[in-house]
Amino acid sequence: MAALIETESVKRYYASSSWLQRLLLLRANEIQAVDGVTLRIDEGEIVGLVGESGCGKTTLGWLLAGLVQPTEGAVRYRGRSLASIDTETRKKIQLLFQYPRESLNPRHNVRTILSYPIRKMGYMAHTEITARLHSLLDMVGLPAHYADRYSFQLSGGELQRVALARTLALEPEFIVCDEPTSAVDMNVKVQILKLLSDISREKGISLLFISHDLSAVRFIADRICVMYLGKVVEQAPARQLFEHPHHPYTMALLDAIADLDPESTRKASLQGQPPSPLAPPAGCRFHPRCAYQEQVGSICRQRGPHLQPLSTDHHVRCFLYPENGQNIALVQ
Amino acid sequence: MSLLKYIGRRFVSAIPTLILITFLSFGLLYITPGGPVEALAGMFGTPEQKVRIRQELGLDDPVHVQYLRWIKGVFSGDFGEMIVMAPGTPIAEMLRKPLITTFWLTVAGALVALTVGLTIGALSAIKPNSWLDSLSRVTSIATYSIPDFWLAIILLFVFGVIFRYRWAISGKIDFSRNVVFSLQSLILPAIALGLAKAGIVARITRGELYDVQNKPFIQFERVMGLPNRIVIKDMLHNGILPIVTVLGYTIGLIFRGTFLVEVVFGTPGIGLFLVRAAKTQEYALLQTLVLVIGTVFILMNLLTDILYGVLDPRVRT
Amino acid sequence: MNKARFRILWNRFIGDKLVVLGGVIALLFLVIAVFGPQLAPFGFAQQFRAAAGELLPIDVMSTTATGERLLLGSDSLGRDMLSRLIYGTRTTLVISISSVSMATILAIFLGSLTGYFQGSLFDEIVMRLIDALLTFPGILLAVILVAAWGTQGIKIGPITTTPELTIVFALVFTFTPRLTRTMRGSTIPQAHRAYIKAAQLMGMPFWRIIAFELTPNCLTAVIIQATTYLGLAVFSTAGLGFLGLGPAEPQPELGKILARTQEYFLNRQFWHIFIPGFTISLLVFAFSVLGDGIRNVLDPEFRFEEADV
Amino acid sequence: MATVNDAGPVFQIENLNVHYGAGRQRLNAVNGLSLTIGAGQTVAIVGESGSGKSSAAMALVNGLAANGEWDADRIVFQGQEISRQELMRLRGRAITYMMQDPSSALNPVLTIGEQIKRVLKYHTSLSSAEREDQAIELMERVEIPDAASRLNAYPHEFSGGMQQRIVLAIALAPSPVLLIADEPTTGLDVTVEAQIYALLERLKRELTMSVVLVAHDLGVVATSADEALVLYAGKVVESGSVASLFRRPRHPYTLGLLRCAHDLHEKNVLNPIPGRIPGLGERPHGCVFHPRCAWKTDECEAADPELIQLDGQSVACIHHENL
Repeated sequence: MAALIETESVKRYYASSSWLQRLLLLRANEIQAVDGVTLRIDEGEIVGLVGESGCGKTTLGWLLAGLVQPTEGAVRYRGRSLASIDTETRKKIQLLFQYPRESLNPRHNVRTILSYPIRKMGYMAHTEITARLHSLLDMVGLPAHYADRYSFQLSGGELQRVALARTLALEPEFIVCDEPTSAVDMNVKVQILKLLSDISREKGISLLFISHDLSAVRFIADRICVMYLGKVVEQAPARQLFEHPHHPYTMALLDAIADLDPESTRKASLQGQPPSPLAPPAGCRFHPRCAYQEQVGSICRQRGPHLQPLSTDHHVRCFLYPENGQNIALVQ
Repeated sequence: MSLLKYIGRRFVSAIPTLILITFLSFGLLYITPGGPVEALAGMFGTPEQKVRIRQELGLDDPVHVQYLRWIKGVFSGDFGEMIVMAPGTPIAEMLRKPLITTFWLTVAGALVALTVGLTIGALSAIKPNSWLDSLSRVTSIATYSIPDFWLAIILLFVFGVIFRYRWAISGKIDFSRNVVFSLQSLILPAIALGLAKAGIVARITRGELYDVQNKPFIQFERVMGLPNRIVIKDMLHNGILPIVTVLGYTIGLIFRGTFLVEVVFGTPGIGLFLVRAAKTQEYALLQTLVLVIGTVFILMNLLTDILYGVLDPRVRT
Repeated sequence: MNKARFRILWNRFIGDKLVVLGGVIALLFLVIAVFGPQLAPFGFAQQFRAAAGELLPIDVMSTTATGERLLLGSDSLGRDMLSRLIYGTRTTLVISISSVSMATILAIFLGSLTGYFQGSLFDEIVMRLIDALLTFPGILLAVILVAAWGTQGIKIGPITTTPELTIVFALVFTFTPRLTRTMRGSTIPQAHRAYIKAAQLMGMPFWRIIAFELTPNCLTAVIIQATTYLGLAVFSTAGLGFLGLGPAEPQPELGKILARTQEYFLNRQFWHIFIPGFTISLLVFAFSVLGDGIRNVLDPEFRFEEADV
Repeated sequence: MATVNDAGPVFQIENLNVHYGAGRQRLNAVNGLSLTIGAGQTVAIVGESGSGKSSAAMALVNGLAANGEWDADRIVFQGQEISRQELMRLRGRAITYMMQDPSSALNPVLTIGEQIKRVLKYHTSLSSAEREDQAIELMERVEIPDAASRLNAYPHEFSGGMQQRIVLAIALAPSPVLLIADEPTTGLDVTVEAQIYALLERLKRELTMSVVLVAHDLGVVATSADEALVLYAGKVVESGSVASLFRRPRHPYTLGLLRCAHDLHEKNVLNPIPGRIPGLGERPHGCVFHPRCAWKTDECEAADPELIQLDGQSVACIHHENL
């Protein structure tokens, strides 16, 4: 399958000091939000991106959507750099925001919100626009009379549906879903997830599904990417990642999921907080919180590991798996 | 970040504004139709006279040379000399006493505005929607609507003309010479200035204190069973923070009011001085006033910022 | 804005008796200002004499030598107080409203641009300038400007300034910085909201984003502030008039009328002192209550949206 | 996991009602909630947002907003029936509350040390020096690193997870018998959430304390609670031990919620409950859940079903046998 969108060791740093500070102190204090990520999303594929807050997953999503420009590296869409792409093609890349209420203009009703993108796609006659509007609302499971509602008259789930309809109006090929279910209840979350996955399969739209909620990602994604402090630490097909996690961080994340079985207890195997991205730890960025650090030894503190292929589609960034693929500490 | 570092940073950030103020007050010369030449030569000055005056004042030099000369003077305390009102007198000397007078007027007015405003505001915040709250709303809007100079006229009329109290007639304020007389002179202007602005302070105080009651951390303190007086103390501490930011604004309004109130009472402060200077087009004096008042206001904003930093650890970062 | 929402806001507005009162008074003053020449019983410069023939101010409700009844008496030059008040209100209101509306339009323009392009060079320059202007009490600049221009009037392009125009200019100059800062302040958080990002992603041009998406959501604060500034503008106009820097004689202006009141001290004509000041107060009261009302109507909008989910 | 308890319930409240506003604008947030907690037990109040779960928890410590009112038929604390006033005296001492959003629950202008020591000052008889030591001990107990040196730090200098630990330290300071934790991990990462719940579990055991846990996440309820009350639109639709509730839900709503969660875990086809929870003013007549229920009959619209006692479970549904 052909790659739809891909990044090549893309980096995005944010300056944390003001222009005045920089002028006076000449000190560049940078947050390495995304630090060299290579990611490829195929046509029709759903990729999940997980990690704790502050790990850079939203920034990566925004980089892919073209909302922020990379400090280094490139984002390519169908082989062309995103920086030099024409506006027509750029519309094919859309983003679904975390807080749907934020993403809809409170002054406009649903009709106005959807009309602009519909017109952009060349529908001009009034009847055409209305027909397209109704078909879009139908697509996201909303009745036609919702066209006259304002955002304050909609619930969280309905807002996210309208936001989705707006992106669909532009007939996108790729949608970045930036934690679209983090602000809603379980039942609504399931409704949205179902809708997203149905529409993606039906229309062949690729998704990057960003979330800290592993159960949601497991449901929707074909392939999962785990990020820690700006770097991808593990990448594998969804089922494989859940059944055979290799990176200590992934294992800890999986442990943290609350099981539905009342007999089981939940493990908090990951201690402490992620370190500040202003001053990431030397060596492997995960080593201060890593349970295997003792076993692997001082190398973790000295240099950062590379993202190694374990098999064709499973990559991991950890010294537990040196070049020859042999695990040092784990008996598998 | 430590408090000291925060204060230092605030000082540094005030410098660009200060530089702009000097540009502004220096530029005053150029926005006027005739400038000082017209003022000096008057309507009947011959063109030759005017040319001579221009040369004497150095107005033919390039702008930056004039600016640097002026700013050098400012740093050595030389603001130029009076031309029309009292020819030859150094401006610095002329300005000292009016500045002190206006300073005391502003302080007294601010004291009245803050005590009255904070009290009314706090009382109505404690019992929202009570009769006290409604009363305070009406009175604060009413006091806000009354122009301070009119209040001054009425006070003067009632106490000075009808009752003929001697202290109603305000005069020179000089605490180094006559403390009792100075204090007496302050009474009516302070009431006129302060009362008119107490309404604003009361409204803001009420709004902020009312909002803070519903903050989660206040709720937390309540449900943790902390005594009421502690909770109220915390409410005041947090509610006062936004009030501090409007403190500077309120004092600015009161200062603005002194211009007019001084005219009513004939108090020899900056306001009276300014109006006379403006009418006689005393440019160097106007320039100096803009510079001095601008600087004072920058310092005052700085002070409010610092006070805010002391009260709220969050802004120090 | 849809009908239901408008109805809710309207009901909230008329639910507050004080605000309705303010609105009615403001409307009344507007009528007086517009139809002033028709409403005033006499001209503003027409002089009358008291019955005994001397030019002392005529008391309230008394009759002149030529038999006219002056409802509010006359000023120290024998001119009808009521007519002067009506014309004066007109002058004051025209200056106040035009200066505030000009400042507001300017501020909306500058504020939304600087807010949207926050951190750009354009923003830095405008904001530094505004910071400098903000450190002054507005009236200082006004006094200086009026003093410098007012006496002669200067030519700016095709216009020769009159004292009134100078006051308007000075007020615009002092109000614009504050209003711009407010507008910028309410624009910045909106500009970072997701719906703006979504519009950018849809390929909407920036001017359209600012004009149709951003600005309508940022107007609340600036409109509220502008309404309260109407009161402040009345204060400043009257204050300048009071200092003798208002429109030239015999043009009446509320502050100028008030400035004469000290001449009535000797005769203890309380009404002469009371009425002009009261007119100013009423005007400012109407505007500030109206501002308060608009704040109550528009501000809880956000909460009301949240509550209706 | 469930602690055996012979001493009778630590806390019991019967028929709790919470309403906001008055007269025509009166809105009922909680209707007839009854709750019994044994020593060392965790009872969860589960529901979607808008179900009234936070109102119920807040009522227990009289922390409702100014326009909120509550009443209850009977309150029992450690075997003794107590009045409302007596309950008020217990709050902050024997009953403490852990606020939902840690970022706004701490006073921003006071150091965390002051905030902990203050509670100790008013609710214990410790001396000033002892309070200092106790504050450090509490911070160590909630696993804040470098406790002693961070006593003088301000809340904004901590991350969300750490702030929640501080809130917990404050709530634990008076050594409560009952801790009410209102969604203690809102807005926190899963990893931090797991840490907080593990900590809560450990401290509960160490301090022999009972916990009322307000939550919307069934996973959290399954792993952390002994008993649960499922709240829908202000009414308890089902309650019982977590083990039996999760094994055999008897109310269509509980069943729907659980099925959602299970589907997500097993990656099956998703079956969300259609529609949304009714708002405070728009609650339907009869059974509150009937507009969204697949088992709905005419009787459901007619009358509000009573809570029926079954073995180890209570359910408010006339069709519970058909499920």
